[in-house]
Amino acid sequence: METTPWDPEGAAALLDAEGRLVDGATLGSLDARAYYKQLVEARSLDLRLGRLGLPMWAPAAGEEAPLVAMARIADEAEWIFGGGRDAAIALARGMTPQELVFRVSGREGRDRPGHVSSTALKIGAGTDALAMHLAIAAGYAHGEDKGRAVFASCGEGSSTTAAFTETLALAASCTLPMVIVVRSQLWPNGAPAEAGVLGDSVADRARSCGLWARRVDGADPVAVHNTIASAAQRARQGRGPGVVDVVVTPQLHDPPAHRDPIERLRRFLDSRGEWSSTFEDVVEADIRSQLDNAVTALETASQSGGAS
Amino acid sequence: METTPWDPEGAAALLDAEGRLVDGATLGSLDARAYYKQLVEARSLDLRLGRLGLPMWAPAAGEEAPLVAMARIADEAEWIFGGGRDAAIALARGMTPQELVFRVSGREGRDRPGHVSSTALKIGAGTDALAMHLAIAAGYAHGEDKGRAVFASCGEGSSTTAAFTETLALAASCTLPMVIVVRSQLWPNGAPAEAGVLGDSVADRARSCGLWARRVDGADPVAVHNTIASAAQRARQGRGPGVVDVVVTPQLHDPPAHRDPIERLRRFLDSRGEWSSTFEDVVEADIRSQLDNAVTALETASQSGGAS
Amino acid sequence: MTVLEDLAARLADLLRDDDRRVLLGEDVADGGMLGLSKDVVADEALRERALSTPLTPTVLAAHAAGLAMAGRHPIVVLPGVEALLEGLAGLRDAAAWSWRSDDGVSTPLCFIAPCGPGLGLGGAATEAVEAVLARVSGLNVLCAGQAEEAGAWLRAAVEHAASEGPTVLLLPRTLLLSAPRGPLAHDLGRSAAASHRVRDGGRVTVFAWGAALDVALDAVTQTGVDAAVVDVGCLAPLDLSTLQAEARATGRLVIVHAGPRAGGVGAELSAHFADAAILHLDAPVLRVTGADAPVRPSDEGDAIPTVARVAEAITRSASY
Amino acid sequence: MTVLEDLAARLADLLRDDDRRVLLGEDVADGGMLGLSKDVVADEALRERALSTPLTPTVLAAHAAGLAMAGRHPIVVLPGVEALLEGLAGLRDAAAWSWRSDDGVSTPLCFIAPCGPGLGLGGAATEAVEAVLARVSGLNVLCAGQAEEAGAWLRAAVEHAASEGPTVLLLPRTLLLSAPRGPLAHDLGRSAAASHRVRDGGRVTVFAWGAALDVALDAVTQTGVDAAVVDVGCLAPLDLSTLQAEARATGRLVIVHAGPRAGGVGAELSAHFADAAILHLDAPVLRVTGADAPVRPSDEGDAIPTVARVAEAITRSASY
Ligand SMILES: Cc1ncc(C[n+]2csc(CCOP(=O)(O)OP(=O)(O)O)c2C)c(N)n1
Ligand SMILES: Cc1ncc(C[n+]2csc(CCOP(=O)(O)OP(=O)(O)O)c2C)c(N)n1
Ligand SMILES: [Mg+2]
Ligand SMILES: [Mg+2]
Repeated sequence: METTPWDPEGAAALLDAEGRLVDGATLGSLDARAYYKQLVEARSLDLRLGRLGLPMWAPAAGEEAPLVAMARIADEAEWIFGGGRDAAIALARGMTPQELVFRVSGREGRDRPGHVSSTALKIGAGTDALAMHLAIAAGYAHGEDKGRAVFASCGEGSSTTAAFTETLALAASCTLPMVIVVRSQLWPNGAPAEAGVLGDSVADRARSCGLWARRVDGADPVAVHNTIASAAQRARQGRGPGVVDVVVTPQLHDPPAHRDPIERLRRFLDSRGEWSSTFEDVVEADIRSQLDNAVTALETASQSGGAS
Repeated sequence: METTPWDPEGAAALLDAEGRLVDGATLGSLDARAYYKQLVEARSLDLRLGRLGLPMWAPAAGEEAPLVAMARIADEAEWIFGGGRDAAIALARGMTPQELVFRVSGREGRDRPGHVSSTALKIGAGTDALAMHLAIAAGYAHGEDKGRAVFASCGEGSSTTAAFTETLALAASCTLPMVIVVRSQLWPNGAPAEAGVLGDSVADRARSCGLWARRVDGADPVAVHNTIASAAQRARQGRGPGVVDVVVTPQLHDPPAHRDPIERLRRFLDSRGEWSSTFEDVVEADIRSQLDNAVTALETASQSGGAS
Repeated sequence: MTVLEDLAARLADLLRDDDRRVLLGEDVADGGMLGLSKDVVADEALRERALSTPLTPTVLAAHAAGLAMAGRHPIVVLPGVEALLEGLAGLRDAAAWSWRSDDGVSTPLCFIAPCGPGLGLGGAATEAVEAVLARVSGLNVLCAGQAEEAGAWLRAAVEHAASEGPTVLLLPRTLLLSAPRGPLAHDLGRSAAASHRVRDGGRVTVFAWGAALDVALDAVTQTGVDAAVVDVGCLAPLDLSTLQAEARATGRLVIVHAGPRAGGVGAELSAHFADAAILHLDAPVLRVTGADAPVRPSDEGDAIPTVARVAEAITRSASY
Repeated sequence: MTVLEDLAARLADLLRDDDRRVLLGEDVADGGMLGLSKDVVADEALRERALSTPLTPTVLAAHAAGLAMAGRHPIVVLPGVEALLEGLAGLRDAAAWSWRSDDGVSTPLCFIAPCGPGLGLGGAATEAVEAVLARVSGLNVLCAGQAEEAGAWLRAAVEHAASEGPTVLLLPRTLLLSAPRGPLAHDLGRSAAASHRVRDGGRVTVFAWGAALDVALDAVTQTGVDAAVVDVGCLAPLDLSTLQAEARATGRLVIVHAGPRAGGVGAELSAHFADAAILHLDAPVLRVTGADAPVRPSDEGDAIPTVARVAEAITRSASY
């Protein structure tokens, strides 16, 4: 396995670049094929939404694993507070493509375009103030019934803000049942100041506050899933908060193929004979037609004017 | 040397409990006797001010070493931004006891009672918002001429606030020539939530942001001085910011004698034949009479009414 | 019993009455800076609902909003209303949360906020932070004006938050530290949202609240003018219909409040009448407020208008 | 040349003219969210004065104040004025610093703040954050009202900060994204602190600023009423003496601004006249503002009053 500037340091993986399980690693109870399907759907969603021309749209391609994994791991009664690039959470939690498209475009609901919340699905969207949803999630965790975890996510840029660091302090000091998932974008050509890259990793910083913290490679959906699942388990057992720092590789920058989490999981499934191009084609065709229909419905509604 | 719950873990010291230099340690260029005199003066100041009945007065007894050390190390052109319990900085920087008493009581200047600022002496006082002076200090450091350090200080409770953590992010990411001195109070019977005790130490947290950080025992004035001096040297040489986490022992709680920084330095001087009770008496009598005169002047001014 | 002791007892009662209620604050587990949570902490059965936090001023309000979403009824004991300025961004998100989730999440969230001069620290105590809070969409702002009603306001505010959403109760420090003028009330006896005439009069109408209410009452007595005094009480949303009827009844309006004049809640009140009632008013709408420029901490009392200045305004208004 | 391109060029000029000036912001070294710093970054000689920071919204303003104390003249390029709400506590300390240090430290600190609707994101863009800022003691608040003057305001604001202390320049996004109505001005040709009559008229006086100024001008045209339109321009401190003369000249006043009505800068203006000039006014002081309730992001345009509503108010005022 050759290493490139694209390969993050100190980030754990269970699948190597070729999609093979590393020595001693197991899937656990993960249904890799079902997970794969959701990842493919998330990618299709992102590409379709990216064509809507939403204001300040931020693409999520390459960052799907932590989003879909949270949705798979959180049980129905548990809240997930997304924080940007997070439409895939709603899809994976079962929001219909039509409701999703209407909400994400701002046609339905009152969220900022690009954001989706739903009390029914227990999804909290971004706040006006950057990363303030983390503090709301902390409060929710503080008031949550025993045995449940609260999930919250943000990007690495947010990790220098008060909303992030004060939330870590609350989580540590009040032993909150929270799982904080940070999408740390990989900057192969050096990070700008606003990327908030300080020290070795966000996980390191969380650990120095006394928190359980892990850094995993976001190009490996298996490691992402299983690490978030461990954090959730700890939180539910009352063992306190966890931070999962996921090094994600935006596909926007055209990274090598093994940095694409979907391709990596595809290689894994393929090696086990669980993937076929037909399977892929069916999944893609299905989600795409649902999304096309949803967008058509949105356009019709917009032409007929008025708020829904 | 016996260890008690009063002895902090992982905090470096150059003088042991009996005031002996530990193996291999040296004073460097520190004038221990002059330093001792300033520490005694600082203690007298604190006791005298404590009797003025100022609103929300916070005593500094036991926390003098970092305050006096900053004043000794900063050269005339360098700013010090105090942040509570910091009147000793002004005294050690040369403010007359009378001006100090007038300012700290709110009779002169516009600072909150208990705080002292002076543009002439390059001392910035606390801000309305807790620890916000750290951010002002960071800005000052950002605009400061090359070769100069900026000093700023706060308590450990402040270390969970945005003002502290966002300042660390700025300092790390903009390589600011700052020396941040944290007075981490020792809680032998366990810290309350608001003490902001997270993880092993504030120094650890600063280090995880990529900052040079040291944790020293505030009961050892020599270690405090020399560590702050190292941080200042680095900052002046353009090698970036440093955090000195000083474990201080409030004398309010009646700790064992070796936890008093003044007593510890006294033992050191005594072992070298540089201390005598006459010396001590003269220093104390001198500062006390100056302070008494200053307080008398304050009372006279207050009786005659009107703002000065 | 002092006002602070009464408040501490009432706070414990509130927790006893409804176990969804929790106390949140930096040192509530130690009794709190003003001792407000000491009776809660003293009661074994309540103690675990005193939730202390580290110093996290920026996320304070957002954290409390999360607790409210989770079904708790947090009562946040602040060191002072100034703390909400540090947490303003989160407070705005907290106050918007219920509106924004179109399927109606409720956020029964109450902040107990000492305000104004009293401790000798100046700073924000000399400002009318209330005017900033009153502008936060979705936030209710209440203000106690009489020391003997402080405990009643506490209960009213917590209940108001349960029905109306995020609520700040301002408790002027001068009231907290004063001796009540009458017996302590445990029930406000009116809606927390309503303004309340505390003195009848036919020649001039005086609107006042908070630390300025007693000043206004004393000023009326001093002038001998037949003036009505209305405790505005609810600063957001303003009880405009009642207030308008009060103002029209005399056609002469004097507005009295602590803190600076420019941009205060008094400005909105006055502007309202400059539109809705200008043709019914027989005199300029006068505002008597605290100092409009920054005030040294040792002069923090200047943030409350003096009886003499208020009396002069009342006399002037009466003479038009 | 678009307004944004002009601003980028003017910003580079400002840095060339005085090497104490530095740009501060989250992404100024990359050209900035709206491209405002791109000409600075493109110039080798200026680039090192574009100081990028991590996302540190709480300390942003305090950090800038420290730079100012150290002798720099920071020009802080904000993603939006909303950022100052997150940094409000530090902004208050920054604005108080010069007053508090009794020996006169100066803080030549200027914030460039896009505001209001325009990007389709709603939220704080539908509010009048300006009213919160105008209450910060020691802070100057300026607001551009005409697209062609944006570059001139930029220079005026930076110079204002150098002489008067911390200054926020509000640049309505509708202006930034619009085509200028006339040739671009590089010099304001008047004091930044002064209000400015942009249309003469004898029957009604209209006060407006920011995104509402063009609306007011269009509304006057539509009504055919002989109305004067005044660009208030400086929202803190208000240019009250000139404004009072303008209001008295017609005795009829209509105040037009974006954002909610309650507690806006329009309230202080109206309240001022309800006291100082009530006996000289022949009609109610009308305020026409944006929506007073929260607005969905997709309806963010409702934060700016429509020409029709302003026209109606002008006609109503004229008919008293
Ligand atoms: C104070 C402030 N500055 C800038 C913005 C604009 N902004 C919105 S999201 C965002 C990126 C934050 O980075 P990160 O947390 O890594 O999230 P990502 O979008 O990369 O997933 C920025 C800069 C803002 N909302 N607030
Ligand atoms: C948001 C907020 N909460 C509470 C206070 C009151 N307060 C002032 S100083 C201080 C102690 C801060 O602790 P630390 O930083 O350790 O300073 P110390 O006084 O111990 O030196 C507190 C709680 C405040 N100023 N702001
Ligand atoms: Mg990012
Ligand atoms: Mg402390």
